[in-house]
Amino acid sequence: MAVIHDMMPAFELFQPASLDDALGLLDRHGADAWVMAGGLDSFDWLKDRIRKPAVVVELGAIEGLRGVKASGDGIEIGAMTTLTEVVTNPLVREKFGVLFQGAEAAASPQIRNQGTIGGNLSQDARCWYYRAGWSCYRAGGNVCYADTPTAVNREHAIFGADRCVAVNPSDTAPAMIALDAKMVIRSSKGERIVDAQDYFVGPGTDITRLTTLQPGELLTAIRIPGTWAGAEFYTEKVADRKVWDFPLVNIASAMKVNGSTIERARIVVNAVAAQPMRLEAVEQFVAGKPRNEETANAAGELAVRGAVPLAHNAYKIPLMRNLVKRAIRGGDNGWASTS
Amino acid sequence: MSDMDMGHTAPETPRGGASRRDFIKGVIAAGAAVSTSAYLFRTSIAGQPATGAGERLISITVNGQVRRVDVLKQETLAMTLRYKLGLTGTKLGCDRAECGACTVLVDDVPHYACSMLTHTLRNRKVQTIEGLAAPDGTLHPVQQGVVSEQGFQCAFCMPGFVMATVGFLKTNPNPTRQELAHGVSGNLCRCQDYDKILTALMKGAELSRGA
Amino acid sequence: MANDYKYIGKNYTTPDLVAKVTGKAKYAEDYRAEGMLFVKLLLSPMPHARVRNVDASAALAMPGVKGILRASDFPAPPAPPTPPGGQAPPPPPLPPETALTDEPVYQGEPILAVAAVDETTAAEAIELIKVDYEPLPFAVDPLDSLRPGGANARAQGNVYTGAGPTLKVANVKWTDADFAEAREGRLPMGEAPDTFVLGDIEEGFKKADLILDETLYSQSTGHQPLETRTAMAYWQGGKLFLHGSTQSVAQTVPNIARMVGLKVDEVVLISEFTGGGFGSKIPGSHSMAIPALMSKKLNGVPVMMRITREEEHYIGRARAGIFGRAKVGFRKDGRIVAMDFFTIQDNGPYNPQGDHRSAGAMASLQFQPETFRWRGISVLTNTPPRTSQRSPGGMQMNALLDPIMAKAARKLGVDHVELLKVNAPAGKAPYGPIVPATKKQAYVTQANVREALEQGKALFGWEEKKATAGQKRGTKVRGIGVAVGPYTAGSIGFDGLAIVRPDGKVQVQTGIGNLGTESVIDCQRVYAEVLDTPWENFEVVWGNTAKGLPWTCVSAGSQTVHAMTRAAHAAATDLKTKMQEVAAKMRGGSPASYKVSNGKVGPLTFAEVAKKAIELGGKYDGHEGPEDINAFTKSALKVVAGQGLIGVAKDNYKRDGNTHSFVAGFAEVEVDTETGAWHIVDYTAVADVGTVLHPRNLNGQTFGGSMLGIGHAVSQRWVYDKQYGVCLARRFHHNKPPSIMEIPHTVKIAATDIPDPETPVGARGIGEPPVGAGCGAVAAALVNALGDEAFRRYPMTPDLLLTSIDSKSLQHDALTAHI
Amino acid sequence: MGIDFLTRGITPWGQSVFTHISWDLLWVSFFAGVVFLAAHSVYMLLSAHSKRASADVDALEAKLKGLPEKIQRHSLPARLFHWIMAAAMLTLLFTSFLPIVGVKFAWVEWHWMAGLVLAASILYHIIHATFFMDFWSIWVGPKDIPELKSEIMRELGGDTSGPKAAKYPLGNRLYHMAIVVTGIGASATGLFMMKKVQTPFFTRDPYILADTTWSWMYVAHGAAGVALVGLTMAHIYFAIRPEKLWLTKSMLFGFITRRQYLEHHDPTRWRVPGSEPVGGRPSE
Repeated sequence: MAVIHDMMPAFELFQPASLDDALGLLDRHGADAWVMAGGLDSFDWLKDRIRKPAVVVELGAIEGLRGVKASGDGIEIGAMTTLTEVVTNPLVREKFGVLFQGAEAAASPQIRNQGTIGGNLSQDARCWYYRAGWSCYRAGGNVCYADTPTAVNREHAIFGADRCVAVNPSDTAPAMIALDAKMVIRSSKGERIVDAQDYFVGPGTDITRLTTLQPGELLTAIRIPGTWAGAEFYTEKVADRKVWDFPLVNIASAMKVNGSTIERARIVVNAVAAQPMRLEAVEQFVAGKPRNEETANAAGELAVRGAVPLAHNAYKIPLMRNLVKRAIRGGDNGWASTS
Repeated sequence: MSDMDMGHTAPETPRGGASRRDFIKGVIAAGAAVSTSAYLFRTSIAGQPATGAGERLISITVNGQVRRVDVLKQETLAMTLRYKLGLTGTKLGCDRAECGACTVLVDDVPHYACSMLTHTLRNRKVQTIEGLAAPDGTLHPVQQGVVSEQGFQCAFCMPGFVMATVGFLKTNPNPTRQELAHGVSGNLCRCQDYDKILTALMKGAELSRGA
Repeated sequence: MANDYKYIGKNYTTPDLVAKVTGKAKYAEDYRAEGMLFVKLLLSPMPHARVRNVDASAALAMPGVKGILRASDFPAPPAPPTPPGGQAPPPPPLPPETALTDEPVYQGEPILAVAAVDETTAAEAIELIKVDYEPLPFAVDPLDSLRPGGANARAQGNVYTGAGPTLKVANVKWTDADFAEAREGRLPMGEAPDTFVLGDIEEGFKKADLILDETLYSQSTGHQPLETRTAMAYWQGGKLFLHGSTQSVAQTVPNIARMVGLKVDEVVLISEFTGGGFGSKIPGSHSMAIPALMSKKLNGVPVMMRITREEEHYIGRARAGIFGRAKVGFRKDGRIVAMDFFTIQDNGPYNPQGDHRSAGAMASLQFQPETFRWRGISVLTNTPPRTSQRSPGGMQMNALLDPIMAKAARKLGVDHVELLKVNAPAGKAPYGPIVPATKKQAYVTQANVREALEQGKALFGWEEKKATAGQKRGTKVRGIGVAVGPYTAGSIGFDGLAIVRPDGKVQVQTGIGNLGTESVIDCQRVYAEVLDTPWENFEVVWGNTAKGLPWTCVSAGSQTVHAMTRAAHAAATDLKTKMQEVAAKMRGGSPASYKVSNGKVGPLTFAEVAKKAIELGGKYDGHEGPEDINAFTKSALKVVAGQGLIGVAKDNYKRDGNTHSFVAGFAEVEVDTETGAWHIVDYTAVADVGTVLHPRNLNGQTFGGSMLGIGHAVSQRWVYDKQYGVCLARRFHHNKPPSIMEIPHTVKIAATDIPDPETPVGARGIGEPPVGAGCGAVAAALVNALGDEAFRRYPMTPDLLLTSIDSKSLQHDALTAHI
Repeated sequence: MGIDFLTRGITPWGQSVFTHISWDLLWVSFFAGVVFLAAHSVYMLLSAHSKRASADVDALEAKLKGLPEKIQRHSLPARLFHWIMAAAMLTLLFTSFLPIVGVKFAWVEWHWMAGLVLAASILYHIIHATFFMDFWSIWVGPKDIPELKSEIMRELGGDTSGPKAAKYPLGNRLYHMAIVVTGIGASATGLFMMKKVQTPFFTRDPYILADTTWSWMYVAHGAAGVALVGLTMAHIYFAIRPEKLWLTKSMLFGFITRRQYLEHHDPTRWRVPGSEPVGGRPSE
């Protein structure tokens, strides 16, 4: 059968107006159903004709899934809230700057206007071998085309490669983990709440998906507790282009500093493994240490311990090391005249 | 400008003794009758479910007019605009939400028309490049800025850039050059004439504030 | 240098702009016709294969499927014409490229096309087609093909040798000993069939105070015009009507005629707006023949073939990547006494590319080395076809050599601008190989490179920036660089055609493509200048060959401004002369006594003269024309004859030397040493392009061209998987053309504005030279910021720079293509 | 409704290849095992017992002087091999099939490590059996037809003078045969597959074999693995069946008693050192 791209196959479209309707549809159609939020990841799969779902359940009409609202000393963000709404929300800007910056760094203005926070967190791996539609491990096959003697794997994993070396590409996931967010997951069987950290899974656990979401489940909201509100945040995304690009490595951290001493910190790095990596060993190491170059350097070295580079991504080791260093020490702007 | 009229004539008799000029069906100007031909999609597909979750005939507001269109479930707004409504000013550069040539405003917010299902736009307001100038032909300030500064080269990206700018200026009417660049950074120009584009769009912002 | 032109050199609004900004401008995909069918392509999944069998029965049985087109439906290409009394040219060494093929030589090459009532049906039909392929050996990396036992991209061999009548395809394998250097990270230099030598480089190197020997790799990169090469076609009255996307309107017609098997006057091409080309659509595209022939097969019904972005990657052309190694000998003052330049060109699977040869010629022009040797080998690969991309070879020359110049400047303690100045071409500077006929090198019409460098140095603030260059503040280090992009910038001998209409307007006919450079309009300002008449009196007709367009140069290679201002000048002069003659016939006296100015010929209006010309007929209304004009123009003349007073002439102006333009580019970069991320702080370019025709467009072209080159430095990629020979970087977010966020923070563009003495208006082209200048300047600035061990391949993405910074050595691989 | 026994995938060249067997076959194997177990249990309730009548055993015991009280059936190395292999096999089965049935965990490292243990133990066993054991005692061949006949007769309740089991009963040997095929099939293909995962031993390289070769290798590995589910179930079942416990014990402690030996074996076909010949060859 010849392969052809760029024309979406026909599907039945459902636009449920309530969450219950949506969950009912997912139950009814099972594996035939495809969930579409902002659609920006979905369209790639559909237009490439790699996935041909019989049914698409589009969530845009469910009003209850949108918006940012205060919840205690934290906030709750509906999963269908657009990245632009997250970025422009005063509560997010004021209290959770790390999320604001993460969301602002994602994709392009138009995509942020349409793409949802839930979608950004739950997007699929961007490995170009996987996305080509070949039967790699992640696609249910038994090859990793990205880790071969001739593979081009600059963007791939340095940690946790279990057959598949794809990475999580999300710009907002590290911020959510740094903020200790809770992910609210609904299915027709009820609700479960998982820590942001546990929302993401590695290939060892499940090689065909990046999150813990099971068929029939929907991420409905993200609850960010007030724990880290107003903490010292650091985010940085290093990419080839300053817009419409996925991170080579990105970092998000939250830190409580007392005078010159680091009380506690949460540090998360993405695009180095199939799941965003919370650096708990580093967090423990820096807690109670003075915030200085020496602590930062040691933290950087500790962060990259155990990294296994592929043919073209050894740079991720110093990059991750330096980003962790900066998260502790703070960035360095250098030239004042830089706009 | 003598050449600009070419192809702008209204739809006329197809084939059969007609001149070539008659034969070419022109752009259906905004506001003209809806084309009934389904250029890109079959109107009935064998195997397509007979009863769907919603009507295929939907109403969307395009450039201030309510349009009834027969839209397939998998049809994107860009395809509906270009192939059903004849609004070919919205360009397809990549069809993958990467170049911005198809940028239109949906409820005043810039979106990639290639990456929205038309069915999600029921009862929403779509504005395209064709709906920007006043009915008497007076250009929108951003368009005027482009003309004044000879912005853009091949201009295939131009409608998208202009729509992105119009949308961005609604949220930030007085941007710095850097802010405007960030605002239109979802649009790609392969002539790479970005500096002159920014000059032209800044001019457009200035004219918008004066308007 | 100021000139006293009234229209030339002044800003104005081109008449196509309003249509563009209102969405009314129609590109090929914007045309509709009743009953229009849609075509989809079946692409080869393999980089090299033979189609053994195609079973399309299930597809053809689908309702709505109207037809299939195979390679066998194409007419055999006509044998090239034998010159009178001469010998028939030898057959090409490889079967020429066709729009469809049964022996695909790159992944993504179209095998067949299906027409259906809509695209959904066509796509579903394609999926039902079973193609049985026999995989054949393939090579996607030139070095792999040169290795002992390496695969050949084509059955006939792996390397092009010679040029013109001596062009051959040979089987060249280097030895293991040749490849020993590769282990040290240096480019192996085995047998190279192409070479030219100027002087004795061994003697030259003896005079050198500093010798550098560097390997660099410049990637292949797609042209990626934003408009893909979509085309729509139908037949009526035995003629083919084709809506296509092309850089050159007039010159595309014979090309289509040949592909489809028609006579030139049986083709009508409509291409009023083209969404960019950059060299990839010079004479249209092979793929234009697909809707044309499909329509013919289906009794002339309109057929639209929408080319998708991914398809554009495959069939849309790319720049030839070049592995380069240069050994350069410098005297203490920076003068280059010897240069030994070795290039391995990734030719792609089809036509021989001249990039590496141009790189050699441009190196000899740009640096005027006392002694010089260029060697090159052009290797066939099973990757998408290459063609000229803005500054073909010139850009690669800058990319490969300017980092060496930056390094030399620092090592010698010579200012980089001074180093370029001491080596700069000046006046009628020689370049390229010795021409057998004259036993001398060819030379340029005029080079004012030192002037451009001086002007740019001041504008950029080189001296002030020099103070902080190489300094680190915090984690960030800055550097400055300069480069000069040279390139050919003008051809001669084309035709101009214009009509003074009875309504008094002057209607200029042009076969220039409207691809965004606006030369299609800008060149016609010469008419206003020669007739001394306001621009508002002029209308330009372009983009539709049914309207009678003259023979025009290809809109490529920076030719147009030079070639077509000359043709315009010739036709405008013809108009002026004829108007004066007609006026004299009407009112007596000598023609010369009638001053043509402000829409009048002496006391007569243009309208009166035009009406009289129609009355007079003959040469005055175009029923007779000069003998020396091109046959294409003669046909055009037939279309417009009788419509008014006709000016038509061939450019017969003399020219001493070959026209070249130059751009001096200056860049300041800032690199974050902890992340490898970097950006361009300042960029300045000064164009030496003769007379400035339209300042705003010149600035746009200069900056746009610079950015195109800078794109090669900052982000643009082209990635192939070697095992399967298939493309990995299929999407913009993979191959990364620069966004508006990658532009320099401040930009200054200027021109020397020194008229070229060898052309009437003094104007030369600008398309190519800024590309190399932008790339070279930025690369040089990175070397300046980071030191000798900064990078060895393009683009210099954060990963490469960080690896070098972190390891303090060049760890990355410069000897593998397409990663 | 047709069942797809093989799951298809697509190569970078758009060619269809098998990626593995359908995991539905896991359930087929599992249920086949269950059905066999159930059927066998029911049958065992109804069938006659096949061991030698105790009078005959008494006679034999009297006849064969010098038979030790405990007769070694499995040497210590053989038993070690068996249990190591059993542990490896169970690890392999659980690490491969638990994720398929929905218990998700990082199984690959455990799987290939267990696979290495299994492969090493198989290799050891081959060498050990070849040079230190009665190599042919475990194989099945045409010469076993009389034993098969008489076993069937006995199972049907008849008495027959046909041969009884040598050291390994026929069923045991048939099972060994099946394990040899599936076990070696799974471990040999598995060893190749280690080139496809990150291990300390190899650099990953899926290109050592062609796409289609790999596809058959995965099918073979999957088929062997799935078959091993049923076979393992059967094995465990027999091991815990009351009338077979004497054998299970022997795999733990190494010996059987003299009476067990005489009840179940044909002393002419399994000569125990120290026992005197009974005279005559076993009936052919």
